[in-house]
Amino acid sequence: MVEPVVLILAIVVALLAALTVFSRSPISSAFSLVMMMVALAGIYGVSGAHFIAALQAIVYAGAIMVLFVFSIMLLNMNDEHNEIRFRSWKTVLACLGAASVLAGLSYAFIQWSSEANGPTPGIMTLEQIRSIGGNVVAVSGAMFSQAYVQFEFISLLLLVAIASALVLAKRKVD
Amino acid sequence: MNSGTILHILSAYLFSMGLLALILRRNTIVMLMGIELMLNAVNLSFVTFARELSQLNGQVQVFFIITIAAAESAVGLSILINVYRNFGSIKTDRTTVLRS
Amino acid sequence: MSFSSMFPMNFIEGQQWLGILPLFCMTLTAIATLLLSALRHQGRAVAFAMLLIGSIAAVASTVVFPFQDTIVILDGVLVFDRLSQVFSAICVLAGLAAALMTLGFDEREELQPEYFTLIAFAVVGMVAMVSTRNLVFFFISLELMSLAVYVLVSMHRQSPMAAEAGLKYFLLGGAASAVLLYGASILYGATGSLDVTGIREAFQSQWNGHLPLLPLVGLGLFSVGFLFKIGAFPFHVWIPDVYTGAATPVTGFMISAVKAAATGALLRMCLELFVGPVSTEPTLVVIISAITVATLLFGSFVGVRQTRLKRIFAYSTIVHTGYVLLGFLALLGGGEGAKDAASSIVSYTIFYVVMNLGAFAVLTMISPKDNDDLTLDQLTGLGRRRPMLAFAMSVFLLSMAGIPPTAGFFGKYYLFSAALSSGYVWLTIVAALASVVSAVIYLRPMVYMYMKESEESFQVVPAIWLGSNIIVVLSLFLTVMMGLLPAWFSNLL
Amino acid sequence: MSQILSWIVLLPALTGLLILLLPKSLEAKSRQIAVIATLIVAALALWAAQAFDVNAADPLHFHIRTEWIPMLGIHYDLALDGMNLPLVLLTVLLTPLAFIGTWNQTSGDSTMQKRMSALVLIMETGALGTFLAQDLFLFYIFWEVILLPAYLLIGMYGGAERMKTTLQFFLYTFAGSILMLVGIAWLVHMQSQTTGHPDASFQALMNLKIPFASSQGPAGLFSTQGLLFAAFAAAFFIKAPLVPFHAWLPSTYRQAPTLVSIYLAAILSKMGTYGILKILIPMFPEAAHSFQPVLMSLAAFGIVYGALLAIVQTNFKTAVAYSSLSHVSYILLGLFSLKAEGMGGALLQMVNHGIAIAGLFMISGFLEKRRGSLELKDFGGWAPQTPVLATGFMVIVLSTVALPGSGGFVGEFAILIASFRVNGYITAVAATGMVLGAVYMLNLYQKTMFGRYVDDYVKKVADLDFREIFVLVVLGIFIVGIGITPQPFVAPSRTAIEDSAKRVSPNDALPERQAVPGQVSR
Amino acid sequence: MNLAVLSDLPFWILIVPLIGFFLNGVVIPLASGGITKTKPMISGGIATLAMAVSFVLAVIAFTRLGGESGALQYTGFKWIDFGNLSVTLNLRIDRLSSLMTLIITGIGTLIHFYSISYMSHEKGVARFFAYLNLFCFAMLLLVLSDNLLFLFFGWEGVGLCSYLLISYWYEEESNADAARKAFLVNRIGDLGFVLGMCLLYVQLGTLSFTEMMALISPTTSVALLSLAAVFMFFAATGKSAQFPLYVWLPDAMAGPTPVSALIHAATMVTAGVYLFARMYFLFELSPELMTVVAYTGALTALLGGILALAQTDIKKVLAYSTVSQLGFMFLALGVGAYQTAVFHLMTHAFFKALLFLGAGSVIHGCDGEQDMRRMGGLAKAMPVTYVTMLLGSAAIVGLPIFSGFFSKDEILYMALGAPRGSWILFGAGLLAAFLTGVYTMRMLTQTFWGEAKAGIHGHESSWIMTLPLIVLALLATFGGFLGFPHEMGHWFGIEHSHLLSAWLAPVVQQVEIVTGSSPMPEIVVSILAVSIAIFGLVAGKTFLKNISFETSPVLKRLFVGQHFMDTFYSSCIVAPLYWISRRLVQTFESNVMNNIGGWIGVGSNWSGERLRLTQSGDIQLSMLSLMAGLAFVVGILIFWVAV
Repeated sequence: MVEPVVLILAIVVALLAALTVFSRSPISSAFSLVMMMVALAGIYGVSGAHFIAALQAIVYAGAIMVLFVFSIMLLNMNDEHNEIRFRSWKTVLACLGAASVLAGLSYAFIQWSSEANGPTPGIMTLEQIRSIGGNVVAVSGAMFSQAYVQFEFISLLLLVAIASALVLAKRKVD
Repeated sequence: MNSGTILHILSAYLFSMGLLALILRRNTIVMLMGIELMLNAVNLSFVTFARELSQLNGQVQVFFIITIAAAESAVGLSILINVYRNFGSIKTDRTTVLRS
Repeated sequence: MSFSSMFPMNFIEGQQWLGILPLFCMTLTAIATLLLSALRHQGRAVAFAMLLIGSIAAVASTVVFPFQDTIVILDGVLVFDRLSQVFSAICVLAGLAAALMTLGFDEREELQPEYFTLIAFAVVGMVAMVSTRNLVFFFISLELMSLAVYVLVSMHRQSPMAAEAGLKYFLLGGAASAVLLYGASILYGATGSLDVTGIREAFQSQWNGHLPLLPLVGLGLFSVGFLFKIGAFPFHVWIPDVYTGAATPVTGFMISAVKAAATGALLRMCLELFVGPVSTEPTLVVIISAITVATLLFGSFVGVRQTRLKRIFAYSTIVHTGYVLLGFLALLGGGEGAKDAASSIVSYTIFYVVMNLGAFAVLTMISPKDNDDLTLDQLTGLGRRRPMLAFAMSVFLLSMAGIPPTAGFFGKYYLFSAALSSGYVWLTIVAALASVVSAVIYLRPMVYMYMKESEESFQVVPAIWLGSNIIVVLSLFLTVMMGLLPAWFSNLL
Repeated sequence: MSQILSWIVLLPALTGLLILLLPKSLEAKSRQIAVIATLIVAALALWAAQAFDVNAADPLHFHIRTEWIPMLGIHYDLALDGMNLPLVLLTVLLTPLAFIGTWNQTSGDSTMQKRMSALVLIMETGALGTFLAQDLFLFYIFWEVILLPAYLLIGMYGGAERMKTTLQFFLYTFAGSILMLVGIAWLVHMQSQTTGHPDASFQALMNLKIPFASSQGPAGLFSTQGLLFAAFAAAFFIKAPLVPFHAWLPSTYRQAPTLVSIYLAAILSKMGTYGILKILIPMFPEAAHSFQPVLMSLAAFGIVYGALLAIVQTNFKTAVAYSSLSHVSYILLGLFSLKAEGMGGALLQMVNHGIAIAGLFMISGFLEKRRGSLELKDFGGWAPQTPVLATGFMVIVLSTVALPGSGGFVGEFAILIASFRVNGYITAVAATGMVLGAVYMLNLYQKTMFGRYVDDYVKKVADLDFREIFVLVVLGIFIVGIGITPQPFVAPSRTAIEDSAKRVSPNDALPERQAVPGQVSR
Repeated sequence: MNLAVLSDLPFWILIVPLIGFFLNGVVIPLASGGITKTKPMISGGIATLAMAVSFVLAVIAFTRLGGESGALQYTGFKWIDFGNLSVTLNLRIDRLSSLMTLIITGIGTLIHFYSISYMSHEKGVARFFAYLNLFCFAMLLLVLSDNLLFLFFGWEGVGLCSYLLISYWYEEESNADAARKAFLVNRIGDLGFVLGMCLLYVQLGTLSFTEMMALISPTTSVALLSLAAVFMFFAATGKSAQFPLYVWLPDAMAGPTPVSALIHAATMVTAGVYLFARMYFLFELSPELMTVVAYTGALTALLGGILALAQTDIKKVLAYSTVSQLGFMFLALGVGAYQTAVFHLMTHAFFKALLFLGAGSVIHGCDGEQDMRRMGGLAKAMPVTYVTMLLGSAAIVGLPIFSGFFSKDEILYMALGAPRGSWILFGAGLLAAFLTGVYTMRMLTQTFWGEAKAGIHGHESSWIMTLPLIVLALLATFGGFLGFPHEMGHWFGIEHSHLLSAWLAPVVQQVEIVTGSSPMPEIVVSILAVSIAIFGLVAGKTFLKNISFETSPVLKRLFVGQHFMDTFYSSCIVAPLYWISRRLVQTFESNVMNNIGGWIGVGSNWSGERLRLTQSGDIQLSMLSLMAGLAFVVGILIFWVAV
């Protein structure tokens, strides 16, 4: 059974994703991507992952995409147009490949939906989460009890990002 | 077919679209977006699986992945700027000096 | 059910700190170098000194506290055992070596002092990579390493080649990481666990080893990410360009440390997932066999045609990936050969790292300013101009070609032996024949060094840098020692 | 003295490394040092040979066995036995002779000479180690040690096409040996499966029962033993070489500098034939039996083929190269007869061929040094000017054409007898090599020594100097000595080879012998 | 003389020439400062002395043997003992060996002596005498060996010395060619020897004559042994210059004349006959083969005679004459008259050595001229040579009381009377005898009689050369009485008048002609033969005097110069061989056997072309490759699980 909201959002996401890939200018790609992420946040919300949905909207659609758009403007790239050559054998091959990957994965997922020996579900049903104070509380609880090493490590990643900006984007000091 | 499966297929679709962007587009920034698409596919997959499995673990991972995606795009954009400085363009067909 | 019982706090305590020590040392080093490299004067020297101290501390902590028991932190987010110690030590030392061989080079090429920071961060990522069972933590550490290396590749700022290489590496690497992560998510969905041990238990308890499609696909996608990192055909595409474009010491770092880390992580995954009661999926074996053969043949035949040194080493590394894959096949074959296979992979990796570091130290010294894309012609007459350097280079090349009594030979023999023990006769024969073809790759530089007459216009005056010299001498010594007494270096697990 | 074999094996290489490290001021002395080292090795080896006891209970003399790589069952395992004794002596004697005989021929400055001496010494270590090793893996290591110095020597000192040639040489031999490596790994694995602990020593591996498809013909090739046989054969046949694996040979022998040609033809090819004798036949007896007709046919074909090609060559060295091909095929014919006398004859023939081909290449060196060319059209009428050279050349020619009384005859006779016991037709084909061999050798001799001289150049040609005469005299003494009294040269290897023959041809009754063969005088 | 020394006699007979060889080959050149500075008197003296000592020892051995029918045995050493191969070097003098030894050392001494003068103008004669001594050593080894293997040593050794001596004047390319031809043709024969020897060893397990004789019985596998006999016969045709392998002998005349006398007339070429006599027990196993041998001998005798007629070179005439006489011997062997063959071997050694030495004297006297057409009237200038040559001619033609008369008549008688004999063989023998007369007379006429030609002024040779001539002339004249036929001996009341036959009887078989079984008695045969020979002489002097093959193109092509067998060999064997070899070099070696480096190059070029796209550095393509790999992995997995 498919929830209609999910279905609609899924269709929207799919369309926007296609737009991202195939639209003419980078800026419209970027905007399609932002829209898609927002729609995706909707899906997350519907799925009960409220914290992630918020994060998706704030970090992705907010921060990251602003960075993208900013870069596009900065590097003055918007005058460059979509360069996909649809007649090219590479394009055909790429589409075929993508289609086969999609088909393969979908086949696997569909087959999976009828898998009898799947893993036993955990205890964190939506009700249970609601009972302990909602999704944000639950996720943070899980994160900081079980996954704090990862959390710490992410900070290192961000440090590398800073270093990279220092190294690459900084104007040369003469 | 339930909504979980639909979402899985959607994630597979996003994943393929990301790949397609990487292959078809010559504009590096759009290629970066392709990578973001793929990471989003992963996120969707994690969230959906987390719901199916009634676990929180998946959602926790999504948090990390989003952060990594941020860091990655930061690095990616610095690389882009570096390329732009060297070549005056970020289209892949203009940024080739490496040929065998 | 209370909140705290639902989310029990797992503290790191007691002996666990001992295990985490190398990682901790490297992390501190990385942060410290980041801060210190901002010093206006002597930034490089201080940063390098910091890296040196930190690395030595990290390696010392693995050497001083060797343990046979496995230390598991947070359900396998961090795992410390012989394997992680060995590979941590390899990666730390390789990182240190790469830093060492950059001394002199970085000043001439005006690399920023953050170079050492990035090396340190990459090493942190590597150490974490080989010490985890958790798929997402693995991804995080992989990304940590990769991001640092992307930047390292690009940071030769005056060089468009480096910029392009960085871009390529970033885009392809990003895609590959995404594929890997997607595989991880599918595995998570199919088994309910992100932990390799959990996944293995699920494989065993749910399907008794006969996997349905989805987990298989997850495994497949996950493997693709790995195969990309170690550079197997057809996921090798980034290797020639990136290795050529990056500054020579960076290439040396990638070819040794990055590869070792990926190999170590893959080894851990395979050991934890497959060895033992869980029989290996025949499908995976077929796929990896095909990829192994393709990698070996492709690397050998295409490598023969190259004329640029770093490209030559790039294709050489593809061939070596093929050999390592042979070892992994032996591992997947299970049975009695598995232990030998693991040992053989470890020893091969060590040998491989040592000889490549040596070779790249030589390359660093002979690369001319502002253009370190060396061609074979530039080697002409090296045997006369710098006989010792040429000799060392020859030893490294021969080791890569697998000629006794060098390390590479024994490594290859051990791999072949393991593969045969698991019954891969024909594959081994293909690998052997590929090594004949690939021998040409290594002989051609020797032809230029020793057999061609020197022409003035091609001469490159080798720089004399202490760090590179140290690496060359050490690698030379180790390459020969490992060839003569391989038993000392192959029983590390 | 318990480590005497280690000294014999390692001293040359150590000296070679020492020579490589010589400072510029001492470089000119490199060859003297090399010769002294080889002479010391020769003295040690002769001492060891003198102490060799044919009737000893343990056939392995001066046995050294130390664990080396325990997890793969690999030992540092050297011993002198009946089979390797003649070849060790051949090697230790030919090396100093090769140095002395080519004393004035090495080109290049003192650095180049230094490197050449060092590399040749390393080759000697490889050869001696190959012969003395009693562990398959160690055998392989030494086998490969040869490869690189040879590659470098040809590439650095060879003729105009040296780079192509040396690459080709390297690839052929490497292709063969890498397959052998796979075979070794497999064999040791099987051994470890059977007994529970790996052991790569010959003795352990000999006891292995390796499955073989009982049916005759090509099916056997794809059984385990057939594949192993093929893997080892690849290395040995290429090295020896057996036609059609000889494509590397002509150009390599021709392009290589004289010293290296001597080494390649006299010693390296013996490594291949020794491998067949020591490993291939006794370890894979059923396979050897099953492939015997093919192998003998190939050997006989090789005899004729090499000879035919030698006849029409216009270059001295190429002709010698093809003649070597033909003669090595004789050795192979003897080995593949799988009879004791055939294998013994082959072993003796290895020594003979080593001496004779070394002599021929020495002669080619002498000619080249004096003429600056080896094209036959540039030669003629040297005999009156250089009677000593002509005489020495004649002695070597006679051994090459297997004239009775020269060493060459003994081996060929034993080989033909053994081969005749297997197949008369093949032997008849092989025996035509006697005639064809005479054709090309006499051609060579006549075109260089006899007739009118081509131009006035010959009037300035000097006869051999003292060193060259010395070398030829020593070679000549061995040629004639073996030809007249071969028994002392074959007696030490008799037990070993007869044992080996019993393994492979159990139905072939050998004459009963006394436990202590008294008539064998040493 | 005590017994120990006596048993060493074979060894010393053998070794003394070897010592001579060593002295001349090494010591004297070293002592006189280079081989070119050696003196003929010293070198020749030493060589002759060595042969003389050997001869004396041979005579002692002969006398020792005279009393008993046994043999002198010298036990040597174990030559090889390995696996199933075991051979011991033993020397053995029995009656046949003793006879051969006497011939070799006796005639050898004379020829050595002769050579001192003949070679006196040469530079570096030590080489010549060394070779000559070495030859005698090898020939003695051939006849003294008690087994086939060491016989083969000698067999090949004489071939080598023949090679070395033919090419003695190696500055001339043609001499070297002739030497090589001799060696190679002999080698072809030796191929048969080796194969035969292998076959015998494999069959019998021994190579010793006595043991083989004991082992061979009618019950043994006759087929294979007969094959061995065929091989041996083939070997003998090479060494003894029988059809079709006789072609080397005329060319071998390129060597110095004493060499021709010793090697190519008296000793080496008779080795085949010796082999037959020694191994009659083997050959008698196969009567068919022996018939072939007889016919081959007859054919060779005829062919040699005809070819001798076509020659203008005095030595070539004698060479073909040798071929013809050897044919007689093989004819005798073929019909089973082994003793007769040995008898003819001996007489032939006497008179042919004489003729050659005489011819040498003539050549010497004419300053190296060998063409008979440019000679003439030398009888006055060279009386001793003339007279001795006359005696030798009488012997070869077979005039009564001369040695050739006895031996040749015996052969003709055997050819007719023996069980394997026939009228054809007899007729061929007679015809050959006729031809002998013709060419001998032709030679005498052209050389000694008639007018002296311009530019050739012969002069008599020194006593060193004429003395051996005289001795040999005596032998050639009276040597035949050793084989005085029994039948005629009866008339004179002598039992066992055939001394040689009596001597050889214990070791060499002889076919018995039962009284009455022969179509003609021996005396009739003799008369017929003598008549024919005299008719030949007359013909040679009269109507065949100016016979010339040059005038008829067919005959010229067949018999003169590169005659038909040479042409046959060069066009049917040598040329194809070279053609094949060149083809192999040009096609197979250089193209098909391309190098492995080339293959790798081809492979890498091919793959390089195919994989060029993946290396182009294009990110999009790299991505495509990545995705292709991904699709491959997923595809295989799905295929595997779903299908």
